[in-house]
Amino acid sequence: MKLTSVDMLAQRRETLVQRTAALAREVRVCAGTACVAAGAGKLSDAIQREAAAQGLVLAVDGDAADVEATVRLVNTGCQGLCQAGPLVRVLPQDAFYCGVRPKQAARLVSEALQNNAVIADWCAVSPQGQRYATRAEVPFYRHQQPIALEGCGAVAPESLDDYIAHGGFAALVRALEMSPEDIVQTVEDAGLRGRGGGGFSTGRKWRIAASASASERYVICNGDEGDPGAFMDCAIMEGDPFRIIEGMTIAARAIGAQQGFIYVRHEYPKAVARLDKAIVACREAGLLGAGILGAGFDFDVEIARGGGAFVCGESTALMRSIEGLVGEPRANYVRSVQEGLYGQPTVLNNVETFACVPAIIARGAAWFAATGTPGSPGTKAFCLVGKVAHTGLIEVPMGTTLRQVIFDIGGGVLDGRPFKAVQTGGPSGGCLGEAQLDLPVDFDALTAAGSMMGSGGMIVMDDRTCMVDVAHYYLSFLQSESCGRCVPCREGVAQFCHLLDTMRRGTAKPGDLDRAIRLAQDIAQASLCGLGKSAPNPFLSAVTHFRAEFEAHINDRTCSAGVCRDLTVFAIDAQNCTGCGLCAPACPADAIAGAPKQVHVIDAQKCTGCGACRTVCRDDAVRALPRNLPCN
Amino acid sequence: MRSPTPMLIIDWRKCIGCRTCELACAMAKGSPEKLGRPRIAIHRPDDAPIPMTCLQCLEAACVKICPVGALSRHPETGAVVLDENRCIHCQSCVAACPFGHISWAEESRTPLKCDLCDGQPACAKFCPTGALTYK
Amino acid sequence: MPRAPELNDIVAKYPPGKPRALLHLLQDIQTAQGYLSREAIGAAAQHLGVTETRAFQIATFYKAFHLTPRGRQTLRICTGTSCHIRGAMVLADEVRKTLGAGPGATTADGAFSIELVNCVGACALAPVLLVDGEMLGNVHPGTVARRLKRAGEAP
Amino acid sequence: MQLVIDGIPCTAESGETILQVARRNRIDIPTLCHHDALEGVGACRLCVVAVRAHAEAVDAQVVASCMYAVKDGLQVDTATPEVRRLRQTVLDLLAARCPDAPEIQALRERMGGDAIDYAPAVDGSKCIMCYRCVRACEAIGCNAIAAVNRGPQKEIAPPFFDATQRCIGCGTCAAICPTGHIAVTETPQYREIWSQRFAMAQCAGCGAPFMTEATREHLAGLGKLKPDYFTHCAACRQRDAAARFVRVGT
Repeated sequence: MKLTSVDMLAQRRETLVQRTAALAREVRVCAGTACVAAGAGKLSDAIQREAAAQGLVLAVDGDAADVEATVRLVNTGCQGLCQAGPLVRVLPQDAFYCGVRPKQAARLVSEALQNNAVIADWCAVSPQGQRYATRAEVPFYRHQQPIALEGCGAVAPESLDDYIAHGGFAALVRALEMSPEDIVQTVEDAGLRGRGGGGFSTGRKWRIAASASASERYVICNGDEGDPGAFMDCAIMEGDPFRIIEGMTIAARAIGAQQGFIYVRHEYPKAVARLDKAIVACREAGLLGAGILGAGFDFDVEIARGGGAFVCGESTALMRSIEGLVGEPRANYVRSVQEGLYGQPTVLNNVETFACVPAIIARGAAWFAATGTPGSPGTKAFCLVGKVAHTGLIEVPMGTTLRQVIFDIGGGVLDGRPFKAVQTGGPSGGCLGEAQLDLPVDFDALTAAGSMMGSGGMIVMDDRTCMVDVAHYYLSFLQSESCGRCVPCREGVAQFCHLLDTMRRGTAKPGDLDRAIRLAQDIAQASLCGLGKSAPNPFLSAVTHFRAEFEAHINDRTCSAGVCRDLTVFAIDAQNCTGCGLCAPACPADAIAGAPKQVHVIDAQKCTGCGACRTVCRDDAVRALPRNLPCN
Repeated sequence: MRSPTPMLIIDWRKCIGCRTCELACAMAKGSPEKLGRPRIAIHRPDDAPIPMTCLQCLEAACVKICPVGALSRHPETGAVVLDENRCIHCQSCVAACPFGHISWAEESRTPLKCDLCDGQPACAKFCPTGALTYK
Repeated sequence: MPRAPELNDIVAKYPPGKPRALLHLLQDIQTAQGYLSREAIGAAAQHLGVTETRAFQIATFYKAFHLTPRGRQTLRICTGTSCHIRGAMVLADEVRKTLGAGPGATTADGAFSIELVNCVGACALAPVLLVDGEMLGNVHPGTVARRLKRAGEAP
Repeated sequence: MQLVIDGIPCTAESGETILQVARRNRIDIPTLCHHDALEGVGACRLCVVAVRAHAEAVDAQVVASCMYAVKDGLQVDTATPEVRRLRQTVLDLLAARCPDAPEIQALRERMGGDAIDYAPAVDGSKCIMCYRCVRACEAIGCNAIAAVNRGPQKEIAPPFFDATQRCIGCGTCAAICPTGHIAVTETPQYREIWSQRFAMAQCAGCGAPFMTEATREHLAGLGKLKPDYFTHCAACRQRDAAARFVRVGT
């Protein structure tokens, strides 16, 4: 049904809210990537089968029309605690269950949905044995404050009605009442900074685009989340696609654009499908296209699929890619906000930034600016991953310390091992050590410490992570992702990678560290685009905080983390070995011998140093030892 | 239409085929150590010597065909001159001249054509008989 | 040859002479045919009015494209940071050992094409393997063979 | 507008690059990928200079002078120690990539800086990826070659690394290549380039090969020239013109 006026939208919302209110309960099954991999799809099917068998009428997803229904089942986007999926949340009690299997559906339906009970023995338990009756009590969620992720994990991602029922497009209505200048001013006053990396003021960007003289303007949403170890934008695109469209439409209204593009990387097929559906639904409802909500304002959105190139996250490369060209950046001496897509003024923000916009317009600049730090207002979504106990998607107020994020929300390092480093900002960011743990997450604080906010990957590393290996990992990633246009990035990063590889292999020469540092500085200075200029960051920050480790690799040819294979052999600590037999089959080199219940032994000659045995050992019985390479 | 700038005029009846013009051009286009390649040549159809060099056509085919605008008319001398820094060595101009007045120097990969020596053509200066004049 | 009409059908979905659609059209062809044949790139280029040179350039620049036929199933090893520090490269070795083919190759029987991919966005489940889009999370070296076998049997 | 390069006040037009203004004022900035006739790509980064927004500005930014449009009051330094070091690094990296390109080695020696020998490329070619050939081919209207693949694997090639109808064998790419990377084989009958063989057109007058048949067709196809231009080599055309000249004159 086409909504031809603001009033029609309000009526529609009223009807939907009444219908939802008539339902007694709502069960939200997480259908995020990780939960689906853990069997969330089968769980959702099982719940529906069980409900039918037990005579409970369910309204599924956006389908609230069935008046018989008393319980609603929503397959939501990512609910956050990915590691413990499939996740189930039951409202209004706010009961929260982890790792629910399809065979548990019968009990879920009969107890939680039919009888309104909280299934106590399924609730999450603290290490001290305390049961969390509600989700809000769970430490992982307790310290969070969602704004961009507000709808992700709550709304039915494929239902426009559900988005509207949750207050969707109310911000657009506000924006239509405001002058474009007022919208820009509100975003500027809120202090929203681009969540994609640099942290440029979104309001200022919009202002420049709005004031540039041109016949056409564009709004682009950058969903080319290329940082390995980050999936915030993916979660929002999959879990709350209408919010992105609303944010972009508000931006279009503010700068006077008629066409928008959402650039999504091809590794996210589900995000493409969801956004596609959302765009079609919005067009049909008159929320995109000519004369949005009967106002004299036209805007439409098209999806551009990326082709698997990290460099396309760079704004100028992304625009070339949308134009159907090879995604090579151009020298950034002309600002793309003035001369962007097809040479026209273009506002390019990432997914999370657009997801913040509706909240700012609906609730006002002051409300947004009240959260976070003066320099970085609002919240920031992170993917808390790596060697951390609770991995997942989180959103915290700016200014929260790394320690709070990793220990209070993340539950500390995996398996209780010692914390070593945390990497933020992906391949353009840096590694921070123990001494930086009390740093607040804030654009300027992280940059000052030699890392950066980036798009929001936060990778926790323990003592079994080698910083030389991590630096090499990022540099080899950047080497294969360099577009290859300019010499410093194409040749320099490759040489740099080679230098780090010699360190990993124990063939580096004294002085190589200084050479690498000089090369890093030169690449940063001379490269054509931001990708090349920031390429050395992971290395430079690692050297700043873990210099001794690099020196040990070069001078002593030892890898204390036991990661660099050429420098490491593994041995079994007889004291700890229980003879469980897990390690022997895991060894790719067949280097482990031992009878069941007997202490196992690793043949040092055969050991390739891969560490598979240590990965699988549950008794902390595998030790990494220096390989004692012959002198070269 | 009379050209506002001086022109190199060839009166072949006065040519005695001494080839001084070729030598003068080679010297002007070369260095003291090494002669350059002359942009003028004496041909002998029907045995009569005739000096042939670029006519600096007003509607020059070479200028029209150059894909990068490396050939243009000099504002003062009126000569069609090559900007060697712009030349991409495609030889289109060599192909385009209907009179074959642009030759190709393989060693330097450049087209060779008369540029009227910046308004002081050496060939005319040294022609002993007045077959070549610049006025 | 059933392939030719199929190619024409995909190409015909796009308005002719719209170079911007090149990336999309090539993606659609690859989804349908598994890879980009020379013929397909040529047809796409001609239809959209771009040179074959540019189409080939695009097809080799973006990692999403394959220029050679693929195995019946694609095994992707995620090499995102989280997977890396949780042992993705050990998994890659194990895959090579199990299937006899490593990243970038197709197994001799044509069952699997193996690739390393950048982050697939399932960092919480690291390390991750994807078999034709089905995600296997928290894979450890000892279980690669079993889990691949099970995934391979899936319809 | 006015700017200062190495202490020399220079006048410039809006839209000009630092390189253009510097060269006009006889200030040397080395370049590899730059070509006056071709659109800038900023690939080699040899032409980097340090710029400051105005005379009092302290913070200098390193930019590629071939791409950076001049601004009024800009202060440019073309040879600070940092700029020299960056150029040295660029040449060191290219020397490692192209150990057999004497042009690069010569430039490197000319810089006379503190050179570092990086690991030489295993299968080093002479291609420095300056894109001059690609851009020249585009200027001619052929678009027969492009940079394919990406990152360190990037190379210049015709589509599918194979013979292509788009190539006319004109040889411009080889002629404009600063390092002589593009191989051309010439015989009186054919020219071979990019592993593709092109028949030579023989001059109807002297029989000498003078361009490829495909180039002849391409030029005729441009519609700018009469087809009968292309039957004779330049020397024969001049000879014929001389004969006509004589006849008209008598």
